[in-house]
Amino acid sequence: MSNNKDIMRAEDFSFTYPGAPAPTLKSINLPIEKNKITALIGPSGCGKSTLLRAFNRIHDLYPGLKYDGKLLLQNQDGTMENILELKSESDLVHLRQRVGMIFQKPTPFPMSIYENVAYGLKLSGVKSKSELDGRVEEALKGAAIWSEVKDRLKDSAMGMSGGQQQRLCIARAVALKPDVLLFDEPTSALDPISTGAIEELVAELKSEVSIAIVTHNMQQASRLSDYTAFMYLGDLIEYNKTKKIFMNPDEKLTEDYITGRFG
Amino acid sequence: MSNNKDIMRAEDFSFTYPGAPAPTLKSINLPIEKNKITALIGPSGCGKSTLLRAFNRIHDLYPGLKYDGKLLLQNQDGTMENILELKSESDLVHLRQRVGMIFQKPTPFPMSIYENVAYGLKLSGVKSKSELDGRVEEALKGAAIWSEVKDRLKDSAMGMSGGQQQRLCIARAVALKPDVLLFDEPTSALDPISTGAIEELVAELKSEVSIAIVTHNMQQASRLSDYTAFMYLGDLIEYNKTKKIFMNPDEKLTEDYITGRFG
Amino acid sequence: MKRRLTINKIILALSTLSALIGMGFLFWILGTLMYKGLATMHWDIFTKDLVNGGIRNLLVGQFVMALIATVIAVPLGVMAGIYLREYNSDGKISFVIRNLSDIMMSAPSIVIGVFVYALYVDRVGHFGGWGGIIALAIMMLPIIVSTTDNMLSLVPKELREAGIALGGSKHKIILQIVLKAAKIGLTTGILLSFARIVGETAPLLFTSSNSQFFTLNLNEQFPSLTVSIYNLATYPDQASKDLAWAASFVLTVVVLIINLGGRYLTRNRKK
Amino acid sequence: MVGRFFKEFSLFSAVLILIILAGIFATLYIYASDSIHQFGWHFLTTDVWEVGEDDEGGVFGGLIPIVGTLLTTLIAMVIAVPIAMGIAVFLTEVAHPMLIKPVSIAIELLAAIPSIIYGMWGLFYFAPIIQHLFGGSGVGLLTAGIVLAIMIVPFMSAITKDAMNVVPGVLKESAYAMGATKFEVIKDVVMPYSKTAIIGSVILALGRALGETMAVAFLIGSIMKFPKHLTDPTTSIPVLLANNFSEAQDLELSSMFYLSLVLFGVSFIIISIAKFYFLGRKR
Amino acid sequence: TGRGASFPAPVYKAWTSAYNKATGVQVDYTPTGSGDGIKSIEKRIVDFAGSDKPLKPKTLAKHKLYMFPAVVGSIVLAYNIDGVKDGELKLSREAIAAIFDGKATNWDDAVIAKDNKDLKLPHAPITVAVRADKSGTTFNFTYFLNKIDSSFKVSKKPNWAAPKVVAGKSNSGVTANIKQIKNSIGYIEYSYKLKENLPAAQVQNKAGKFVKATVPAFQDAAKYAKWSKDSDFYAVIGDPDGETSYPIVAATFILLPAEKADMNKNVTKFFDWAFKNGDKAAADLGYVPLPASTKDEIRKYWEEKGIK
Ligand SMILES: Nc1ncnc2c1ncn2[C@@H]1O[C@H](COP(=O)(O)OP(=O)(O)OP(=O)(O)O)[C@@H](O)[C@H]1O
Ligand SMILES: Nc1ncnc2c1ncn2[C@@H]1O[C@H](COP(=O)(O)OP(=O)(O)OP(=O)(O)O)[C@@H](O)[C@H]1O
Ligand SMILES: [Mg+2]
Ligand SMILES: [Mg+2]
Repeated sequence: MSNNKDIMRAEDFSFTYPGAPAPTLKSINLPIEKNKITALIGPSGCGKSTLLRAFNRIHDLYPGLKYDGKLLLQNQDGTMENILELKSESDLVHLRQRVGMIFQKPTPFPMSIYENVAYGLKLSGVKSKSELDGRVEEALKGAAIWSEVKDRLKDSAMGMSGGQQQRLCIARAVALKPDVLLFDEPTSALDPISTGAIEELVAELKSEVSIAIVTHNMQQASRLSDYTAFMYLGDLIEYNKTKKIFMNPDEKLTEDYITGRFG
Repeated sequence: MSNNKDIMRAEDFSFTYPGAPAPTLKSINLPIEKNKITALIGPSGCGKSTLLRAFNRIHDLYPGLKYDGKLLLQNQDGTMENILELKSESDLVHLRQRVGMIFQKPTPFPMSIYENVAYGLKLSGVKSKSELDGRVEEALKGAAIWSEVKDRLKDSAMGMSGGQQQRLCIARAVALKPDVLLFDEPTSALDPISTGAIEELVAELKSEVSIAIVTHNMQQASRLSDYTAFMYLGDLIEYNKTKKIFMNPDEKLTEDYITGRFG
Repeated sequence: MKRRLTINKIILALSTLSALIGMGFLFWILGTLMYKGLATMHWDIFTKDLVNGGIRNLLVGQFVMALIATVIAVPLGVMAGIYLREYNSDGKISFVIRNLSDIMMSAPSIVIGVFVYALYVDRVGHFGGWGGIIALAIMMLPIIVSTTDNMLSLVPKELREAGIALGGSKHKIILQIVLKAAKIGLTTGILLSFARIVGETAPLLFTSSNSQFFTLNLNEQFPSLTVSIYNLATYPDQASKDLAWAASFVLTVVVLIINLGGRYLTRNRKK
Repeated sequence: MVGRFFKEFSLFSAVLILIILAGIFATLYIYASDSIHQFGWHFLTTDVWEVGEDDEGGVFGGLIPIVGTLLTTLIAMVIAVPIAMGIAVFLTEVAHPMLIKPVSIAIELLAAIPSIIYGMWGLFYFAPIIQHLFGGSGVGLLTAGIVLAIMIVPFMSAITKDAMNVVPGVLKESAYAMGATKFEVIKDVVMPYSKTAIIGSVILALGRALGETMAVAFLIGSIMKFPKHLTDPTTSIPVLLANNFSEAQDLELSSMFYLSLVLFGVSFIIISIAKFYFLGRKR
Repeated sequence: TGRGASFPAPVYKAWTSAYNKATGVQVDYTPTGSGDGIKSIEKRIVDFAGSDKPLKPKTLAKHKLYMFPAVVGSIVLAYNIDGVKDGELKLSREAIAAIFDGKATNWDDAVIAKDNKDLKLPHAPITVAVRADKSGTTFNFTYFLNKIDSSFKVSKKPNWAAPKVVAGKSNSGVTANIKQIKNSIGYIEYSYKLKENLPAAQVQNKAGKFVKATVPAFQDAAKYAKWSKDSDFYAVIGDPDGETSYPIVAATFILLPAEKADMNKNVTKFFDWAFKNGDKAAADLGYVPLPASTKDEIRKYWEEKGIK
């Protein structure tokens, strides 16, 4: 099952929270295809966020957790690297620059709009002012927010609306030119108009990055994604083309969930 | 419109919160019939709680509010008294003993189960231990909780389950033998089983007291009440027999609300 | 019924009365200070040293000690707070340190003075500004720890995760994002604790002691406003007492301004 | 690398608190050990404080300052607790909303005033009143106790107020709905509900009063004698230390350290009790 | 810097500021109490210490200290009784002892009244103002009391037997207490009486005469002091002979650490200057400058010790 369509891939991946009696994720096999959008759906508590957060090992912030199996990430040269084998902090930092993440609640840093975007770039080693300026602008344009903020780049990011903040966070991630972007319910805290803007943006982004997105909104999943994975109680129940999942799922459980019979 | 079926009646009643630019309740006319259950329904923020809380003038705890119109309460001799004219604290205390109230969240006092029920009785002047014992037992029986607590009357009320606490609160109110009981979403914080128990209890209580109940649960309103009042943005839109309201309301707004088209 | 209402009225009146008493004392104390302080205040006292009947050296001395103590206690306290909240939030050590630090916050200040006497004065053989600084820093440290701990706990965990997800290393995120997000609260806490130690007397009595002259040499006994107030107030001559009042007035004004400043900062944040 | 150092340094800073605390106990104990060996527990029950010839040796006992400390604290608490409760009740239940803010700020400002100011104000403005009313020299137990009370009231009322503010509004309302008066609601619902926090605040204030130096130093009279009357001067541990520590030597100095150790130990225990049993452990 | 006795503080303060004006050299003297001074110098916390209590040559040798007198002062019994003016109250030796050991508790007690037939002393309890800290003033005063009645212990901080006692920190604290408290009496240094204009009692001297607290009376007393450099000037001069001598006088001493020759030279330079130029200042403040012969003796002492 090795092909280089997949930018990332979970292979028999299991995950256990510290102190939890049983694994929260059980032997997951899931590809994230290059330049595609993969949606993760499932009832609350099934482990969607947990899986997503494993992809850039953000779990490692907290001590005592347990990984099993493999999480592969494709390198420039096409080889697949098991990111679970990364140990040193610098390797993790590097991984997280390649695999970006957007959270449910917008998380602007307490600094100016410009600084918010430049921050990640500075962390990744960009120093020259002119390069920073260029890439900040590029990223803000990429996140479709440039026109709204270009006159107030020096203002605090905390003063923006929720939707703007979320796009700023996307710009911040995009600026790093990551290979993969992970979205954890990026619109669930937003109003419908902001949601629309973000969805549009995500759809545009896929020409540049590969995307995994967790959502509770079936319409969003079906509108937006190319592939959909349905999870239930820590298991990956079904993975397939989005159309197939929504029109004619193989599993009864998937169908019940999608048609709103539970969850 | 004077008849002594009504234990309470709002006549052109308006109410303004301190500092609010406009009245929250606008010229409400609503009867609470004796030994009947009247349900108040309407979307969030329409003023249901505000109206309910006016019936025992609990609003008066906070300074600066404004009443207009009349709120009538039937006395023993059948005359109607405007409770908005009560001024002295002792009159208000007396009124609150006649018009009891149950809140959304159970509010057991930080004392023993026995004391919780005896408390109001003591306040109302009952002193003799044997009379207290008798009336506490009677009230706990009336609230269908006697069998569960009779062996631990001395235990703290804080240790009971939510549903038990709520029934305790009802017992506490019932012990005073009030004329009217006001319920503000008494079951919305409870599980379905406790909810069932409370509903049953309320239905039994109406042989002794007149009841007004605010609820967000349409099923509950239709199951439980004899009359239903639908409120919207501070206005009383429609008041009628519950059957009529749910089957064939006069107003379009009522129908939209009941069928879940908004709210 | 009647009795209940009467009791009610009496108790509520008593409670109002106690608030009035509290306010009364505040105004009495502040009024006295204003009256005595302003009456005895003249610009000369700010340009002369204690030998010549002024408080210039005392003000400078008091502030120098409090400032250096702050400079020492803030980084240590903030770092300790960071350890408690960021590195070992639920650990046993953190639990112990957190609570001990709180206890230390309420330790009698004179005992801190006695401790520093043994630690510093007795060892180096003489009083000195450093002794006062150490004592004040020890007093300040637990306050800063607790403030930092509390303020960091208010920073949403998502912000940290977002920083990490951008490829920041933990210490960078703490320094560049978490601390920044907690900045206002921290500043307020630091201001308030500064206001508290700048008015301390007991820890200075036998650590820095006092001096009539202007000095910035922290290795000798060091001028202190509060210790001087203590001495001056017990002098029989009116001039000394007047100076004590003027000094008290200045001290109180400074402390209250810093306090109100801190309050203002927090209030603005809440908006 | 930097991250590692940062973490180690933060750990060091945190452990520093433990080191200082242990250092205080150890240092006090070491410096007090002469006196401890000489007098043992009797130190706590002996009311003699006499330096020997030529400043060497002597007989020392801490009973007078210990009793003085306890008495001033007791007087302060007896006065302060009801007033602080009154203020807290006023601020949470009685005051018009417009008043709450300014009164709270005023009370908190009162807490921010340095204690030496209380001492000085007490000496010049309060002691004469006490002298006028009760005779004597003005300074003494009562004066010290009252001014101490004024000092701890704001602290206590602030914590109590916060505790009372946590009582859910509906809980109070449901008591009113039973026909309770305001006082009854406070007595039967608000107080029991916030009981532990209130007791905690009282104990914490007690710890403060025990260790307060400057306000008391001006006002207690600093005499090594048991007070016979409420208005008599006596001394307390912090005051004895403040006035005589720097002149003591040898065994007397060691005895002063002994007293410091006693004071520190007692306040440590008191504050721990307040923290662990009443205010809830901090997580 | 120096530290110690508060008894000579006013004159030292005058001398240090004048010296500062004249030479620009800062000499810092903190009046804390003789006990503190002695302790500070033994620990070498300060460059010199002031003490009202002379140390025995043996003690000096043990702590490697030098000592010389700086100035003579006197202790007065200041009081605050309505209607009784300065110098009007006469206190016999017996009366003083009675007041301070609590045998006389009221102002109209017979032992006091018998020498004050012309005064209307109130029937009011006596408040005795004493020192809260250890001090040389107390030492010298108790030395005098001990001369009257040997049951008094000579101490820098005795336990007073009088029933109503109020303690103040340093001379100024005691002075403040006397000023503030009606019907009080206390022992303070003469200059504090002078500055605050407190009334002070006539005191019965060894010769049995009542003597007012005046500078000539102190000077008369000082004449009887016997000082010699060979004993490091050790002498307590209280309760001297002579009909006109005021009995409660005391010399105050300077202590120097033997090993710090260089610093000591700075200190002696200051005192040398003060001996030459400070007599007037001292006299104005109510102190008695040392007789010229004593000053010469002190200079010789410095030379001998190599610290001049
Ligand atoms: N830090 C943690 N420690 C232990 N268990 C956790 C932790 N975080 C989450 N869990 C548990 O792991 C399971 C999966 O949680 P997760 O947040 O991944 O679900 P989810 O699918 O994202 O749900 P939602 O749709 O509500 O966000 C849940 O049962 C949850 O209780
Ligand atoms: N204390 C108050 N001061 C000012 N306005 C208030 C206050 N309490 C409620 N309101 C306003 O009064 C209106 C009616 O509130 P009320 O609580 O009566 O609504 P409700 O119908 O009970 O809503 P819900 O179903 O959410 O309980 C709302 O707009 C609310 O914002
Ligand atoms: Mg999730
Ligand atoms: Mg409501």
